[in-house]
Amino acid sequence: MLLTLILAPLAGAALLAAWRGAGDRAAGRFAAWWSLIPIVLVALLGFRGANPGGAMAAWSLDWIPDAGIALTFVVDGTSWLFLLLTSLVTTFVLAISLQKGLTSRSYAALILVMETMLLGVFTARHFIPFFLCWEMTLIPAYLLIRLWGGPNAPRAARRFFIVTLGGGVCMLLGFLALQIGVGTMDFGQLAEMASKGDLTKTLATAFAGTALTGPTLLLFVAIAVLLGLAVKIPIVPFHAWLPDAYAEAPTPITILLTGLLSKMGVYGLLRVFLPIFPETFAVLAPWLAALAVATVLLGALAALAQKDLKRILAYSSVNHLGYCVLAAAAVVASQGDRESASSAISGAFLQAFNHGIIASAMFFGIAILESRSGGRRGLDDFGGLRARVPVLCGLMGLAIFASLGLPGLSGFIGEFLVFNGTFGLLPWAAAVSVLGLLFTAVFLLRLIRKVFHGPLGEGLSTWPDLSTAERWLFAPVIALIVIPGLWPQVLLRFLNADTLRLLDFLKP
Amino acid sequence: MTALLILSPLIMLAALGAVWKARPVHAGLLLALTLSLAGMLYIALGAEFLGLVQFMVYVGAVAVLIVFALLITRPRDEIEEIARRPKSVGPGLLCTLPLLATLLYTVDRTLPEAPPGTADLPVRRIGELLFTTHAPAVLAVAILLTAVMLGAALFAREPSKKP
Amino acid sequence: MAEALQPHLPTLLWAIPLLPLLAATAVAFLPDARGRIASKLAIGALGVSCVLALLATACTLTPGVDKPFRLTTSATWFTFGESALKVGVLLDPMSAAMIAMVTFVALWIFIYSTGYMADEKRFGRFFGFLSLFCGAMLMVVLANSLLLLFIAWELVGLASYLLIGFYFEKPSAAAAAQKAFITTRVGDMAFFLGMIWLYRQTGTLLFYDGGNGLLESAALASLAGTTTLGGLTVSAAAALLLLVGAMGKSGQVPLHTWLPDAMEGPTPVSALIHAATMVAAGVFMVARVHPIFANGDGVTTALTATAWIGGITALYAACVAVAQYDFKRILAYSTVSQLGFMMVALGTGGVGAAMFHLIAHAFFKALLFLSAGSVIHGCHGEQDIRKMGGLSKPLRRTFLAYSIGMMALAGFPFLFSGFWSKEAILHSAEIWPGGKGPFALAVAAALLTAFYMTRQALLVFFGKPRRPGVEHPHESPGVILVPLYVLAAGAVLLSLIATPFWPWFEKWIDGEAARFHGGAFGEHGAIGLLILSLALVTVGVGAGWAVYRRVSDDSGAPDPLSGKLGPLWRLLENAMGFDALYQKAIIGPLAMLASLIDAIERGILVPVMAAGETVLKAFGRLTGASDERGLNAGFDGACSGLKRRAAGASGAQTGRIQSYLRTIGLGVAVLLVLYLWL
Amino acid sequence: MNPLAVLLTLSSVLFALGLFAVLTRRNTILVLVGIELMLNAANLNFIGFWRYGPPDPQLTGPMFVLFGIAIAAAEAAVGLAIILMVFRHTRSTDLNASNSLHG
Repeated sequence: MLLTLILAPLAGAALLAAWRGAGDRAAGRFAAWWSLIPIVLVALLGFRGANPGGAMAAWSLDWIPDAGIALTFVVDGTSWLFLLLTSLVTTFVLAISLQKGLTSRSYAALILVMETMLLGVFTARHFIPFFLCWEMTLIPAYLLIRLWGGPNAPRAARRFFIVTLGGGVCMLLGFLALQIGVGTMDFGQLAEMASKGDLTKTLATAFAGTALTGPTLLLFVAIAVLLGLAVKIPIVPFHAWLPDAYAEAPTPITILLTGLLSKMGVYGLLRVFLPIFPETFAVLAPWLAALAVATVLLGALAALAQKDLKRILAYSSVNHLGYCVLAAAAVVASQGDRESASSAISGAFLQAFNHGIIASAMFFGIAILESRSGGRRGLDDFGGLRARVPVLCGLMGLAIFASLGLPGLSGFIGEFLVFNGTFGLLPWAAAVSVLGLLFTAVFLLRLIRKVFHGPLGEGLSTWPDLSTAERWLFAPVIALIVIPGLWPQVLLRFLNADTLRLLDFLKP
Repeated sequence: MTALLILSPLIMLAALGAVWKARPVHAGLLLALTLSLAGMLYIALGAEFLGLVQFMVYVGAVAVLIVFALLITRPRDEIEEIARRPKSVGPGLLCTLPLLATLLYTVDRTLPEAPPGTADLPVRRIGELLFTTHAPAVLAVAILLTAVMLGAALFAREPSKKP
Repeated sequence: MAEALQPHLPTLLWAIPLLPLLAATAVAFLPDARGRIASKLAIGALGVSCVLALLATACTLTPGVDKPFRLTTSATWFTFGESALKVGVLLDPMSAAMIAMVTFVALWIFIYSTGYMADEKRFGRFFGFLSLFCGAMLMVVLANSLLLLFIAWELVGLASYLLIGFYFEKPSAAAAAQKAFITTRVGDMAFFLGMIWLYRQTGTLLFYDGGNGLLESAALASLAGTTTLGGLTVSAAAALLLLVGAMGKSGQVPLHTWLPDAMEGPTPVSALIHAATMVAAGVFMVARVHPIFANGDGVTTALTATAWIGGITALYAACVAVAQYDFKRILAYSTVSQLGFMMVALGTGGVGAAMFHLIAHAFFKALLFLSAGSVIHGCHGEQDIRKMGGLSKPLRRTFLAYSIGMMALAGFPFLFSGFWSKEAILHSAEIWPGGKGPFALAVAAALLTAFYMTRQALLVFFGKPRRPGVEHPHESPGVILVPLYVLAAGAVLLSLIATPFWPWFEKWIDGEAARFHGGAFGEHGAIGLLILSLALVTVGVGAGWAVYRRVSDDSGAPDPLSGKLGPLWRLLENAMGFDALYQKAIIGPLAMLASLIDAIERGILVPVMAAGETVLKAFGRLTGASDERGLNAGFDGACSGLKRRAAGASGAQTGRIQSYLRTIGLGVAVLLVLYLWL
Repeated sequence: MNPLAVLLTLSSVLFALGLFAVLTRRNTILVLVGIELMLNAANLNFIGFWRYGPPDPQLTGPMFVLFGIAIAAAEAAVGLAIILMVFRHTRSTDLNASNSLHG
């Protein structure tokens, strides 16, 4: 079942590749329908629930037994949440690409390939499959940005590719050091060793010939791995590739980038980094906390200075994922209070999921604006749209308010849990980061004022409101913003057991 | 033993004919003869059921099919066809003879004294085995045959006139 | 009736806020053309809520019980890790008074709106927003959990944002809406932090939970027992943060600047949200968590801060109100000032007094705003009081209603609720052991209140008409006037239930049985205070009368005071320059900081990345060239040679199956021979 | 004389003859004939080892023969159908006529 789930999109891509005569729309329609298969499978997994050990499904193959390399994939509640996000967002992206007439055979196939790789990342329990999938997402992403993007897309795509690849190389080096020193790259085994404090000792014996001590070595490894994750999330100052890439990519692809690719970083930070490197927390904690606060604040402040709607939302993504990093930093800084730590971790996962959905809705709104305006998307290019296209503005406004954390919508719960946990572990960081919430409100409301309010802008008086198709595309996303906001348990029930298990590993 | 000694040469001769005869139809008919003789040999050895199956499937179906196919594909020029005896006999023999020699040598050298025989092949037991131990195989074969039937029908169908 | 209702009370309590919220949701799906249905839906839902709220209030009136009536429910909303987060509703006299007031006042304002907004294109939308507001506001007052209160609090803010920006085509309205949301959000973030702090410290956010609640002794002891930075106890620090939240919502200095701008919204909105209910949410919140504010020995830091901020706000806003010309802005500053009074009451310990002033203020301020709406309606949208005058005749009924509200606000003695509530506040401020500062500020503010209300009344309704363009002001229709009468009656009748002789309301809030107390004025200082109040009103009104009695007949003449006060007047006219100050001190630097960060991004980070890219590229060229010369050349040569030979070898591929087979067979034969015979 | 040896000799000869036919005949149908002969040789072996081998209650040999016959029939049917198709295209059953794999 799990293997079918992971490979289903790839099979769809293969079918598309084989279907030579397919027209663009036919291929897009096929891909959109095909991408429902993973959703159905994920839903089935969700209904089946988890076994007592926490796993919902697992698949493993001893790939290279001599090196201890196994293709291990396990779905637990947390992974399941990310699988759900991936399958939903992919379908959404395919559907809106189809609706916007962007799609073609290779475009849809690349997106499906990317989906398989993302599903792999979110379930892999061994570094090798994790890393393979991690890096393999880059290629479709690069091609999608470069071939279907705006005028500066080649440069943006190249930078995106090089910088994230560089991060990936760092991560690979880190784990290679672990393989050489400890002899395994299995996340579970590494976490097991780390929780007993064996990682430092083993590394020290393995590299006894060098002048470095065990803690220093482990610190280097941890920093290398963190670099790879930091580029992906991204954490300030490793985010320089992001605004260009987000702005130049075609808007559906931007949804993929922010909704899914950045989540790989968050997932890796919380599921891979935290359990394996608790021995380095004491050193890393202040730095990570400072970076997290910087990410939250600088993301929001930089968004204030932008004039391009997509760049505003790009920085807004930096800001929102900063809260996830903040939660991780808080857990790194202290695990004294188990309730706070569980709150922070649950909040970070929830925030990641909700941000994926909310960002999808907002960028979809931007895509509609772009297609109506013929590609313009400056902050000052519009005005008074609410009088002309009230439904679009209403739905997008809902997404925006969810993004700035209005209670009752999904964004709030994640932020509440993150801040609740962070305040218990790292009160100053929480107190300063609250400013980020404030600045978020400032730039998002400014967006509403300039685009939706005021007198009707020039040339906008002929705009049609949302078509039926666009309304139907908006409907599920809006539902996913409203329902978890009112009833967060629907998502949290999948997380709680895993969160506690994760905390058991972190016990000092 | 007697039947074996009588039938063996006959089978060999018939097979040789099937291989060597120039006229394809003759070769086909001789194949049918070979197969029916083999069926008789099965019966003589005590495997009556297998013998009957051999008759029905091989002689009744396969051989007849081959003969029909030969008749359908008969070229216009009969003379030229007759001239088409086996070609490249030399390489053929070069391949076949070492093999035959090896086989015969092996049979001769490695076979122990004549083992005691069992000539009992109860049909009921075959049935039981087919639908218990070998039930998956039977299913597989059934699917295969169905697929073959459909496939053969599709292949052999007269192509439609439409371009 | 009340007894029969008791068992179903928890369900009914949930229904009170949910009905308007459901109505709002339903309206959201109605097209604009169905505005009439939307208004009926909204009024129907609110009407049912109102009946339920009055029934629930009746349940809390159970006499003869010494501790306050308190009904709580709680249910798990969600769990994270092993912890469950609970929310619930709470009915006690305080929330009962609030729900009764909110539903009642809101119902009449809804009815008023059907007349006032009749020509509006987005008529239905308006009622949807109003319903959303009412539902959220009822949730604020009914919440038994600080988190639920915060959630509803933010939703109230959203409704306010939507309603201030109702005429969003006007840039000023759009800007005012944004300003309101962001300014209150500054407070909300403090509230958020304070809430989380309390949660971390006590492990619960429920107010009352059978002994485990936030406002019950165990949690309070834990809050008071822990000290944090600056030597404050956690309860004091968290209370100060909550106070900042309340200041944002209730327009206290220095977070008040949004409230006058909020008058960009339609007048019923100003009446309902920015006078009667929402702005009082901050006061209500402080009253709700008053045990935390008062947690400690004697006069706590939090209470002192509350009292001083309230006092400063009351005086500041009263001063500014004197120098305004816009009918609604005067009332807005007056609202700020009155909210300051409530804060003084809370800070000096009189929750009952604060709540009574809140309720009374809701009635008479809503009445004033609705009257203002009626006047503006009659003058075809004119809001400048310099261009009115002499309206008492053409708008006689409106004038009657207005004058009742005006007298209540100014504190005309005995008959009006405003007098008694202000009296109670002054009383509690006077006997406060923490100092006389707030009392002095409140006294000055009360004096100015009487003065500026007299000024407004004189300029609008008396003198000669100064109305270019509005020759024939018309009286409003019944649907607008009836709510005025009802609210006016409320403003008068409320005075009966909270006089010092029979302080029923305060006792009810505190959970005690009320008794007639004929000797109330015999108590120490009480009679002096009464005389002071009377003197204040007399002096204020007299001064106003003296200055503005002979209002000049032409609208161009400057205000009589502007010449005397000079620069001070201009300062007051500009509301003491808070907006300009914020623009210079906060918004400007923030924008500069943002540009700076953007410049750093573009100027440093991106070039660093580009430089790395260039290095990589150069390295790539270098290795590429060496590959070309060394590896590739040899490889290409080998390839072409191979190709030639391959062309020769491909002759062996005849395509004939049998020749392949023969080759295989020969191979096998050779192998066999080798294996077996050699 | 050992009867098993006789049987095995017979099957060896049949197999060799079949192989010879496959390698040398040019009519595709007759190549098929050769294949049938080889299959029959295999079947004979199975029968022989069952008949003169140790007693086997599972009847592995005869079962194998049974399935072998079934598969052979299928193979013949498909083979002939393919040959007919090719014949329609090339009007010939000469195996060497279809040499599109020529390198």
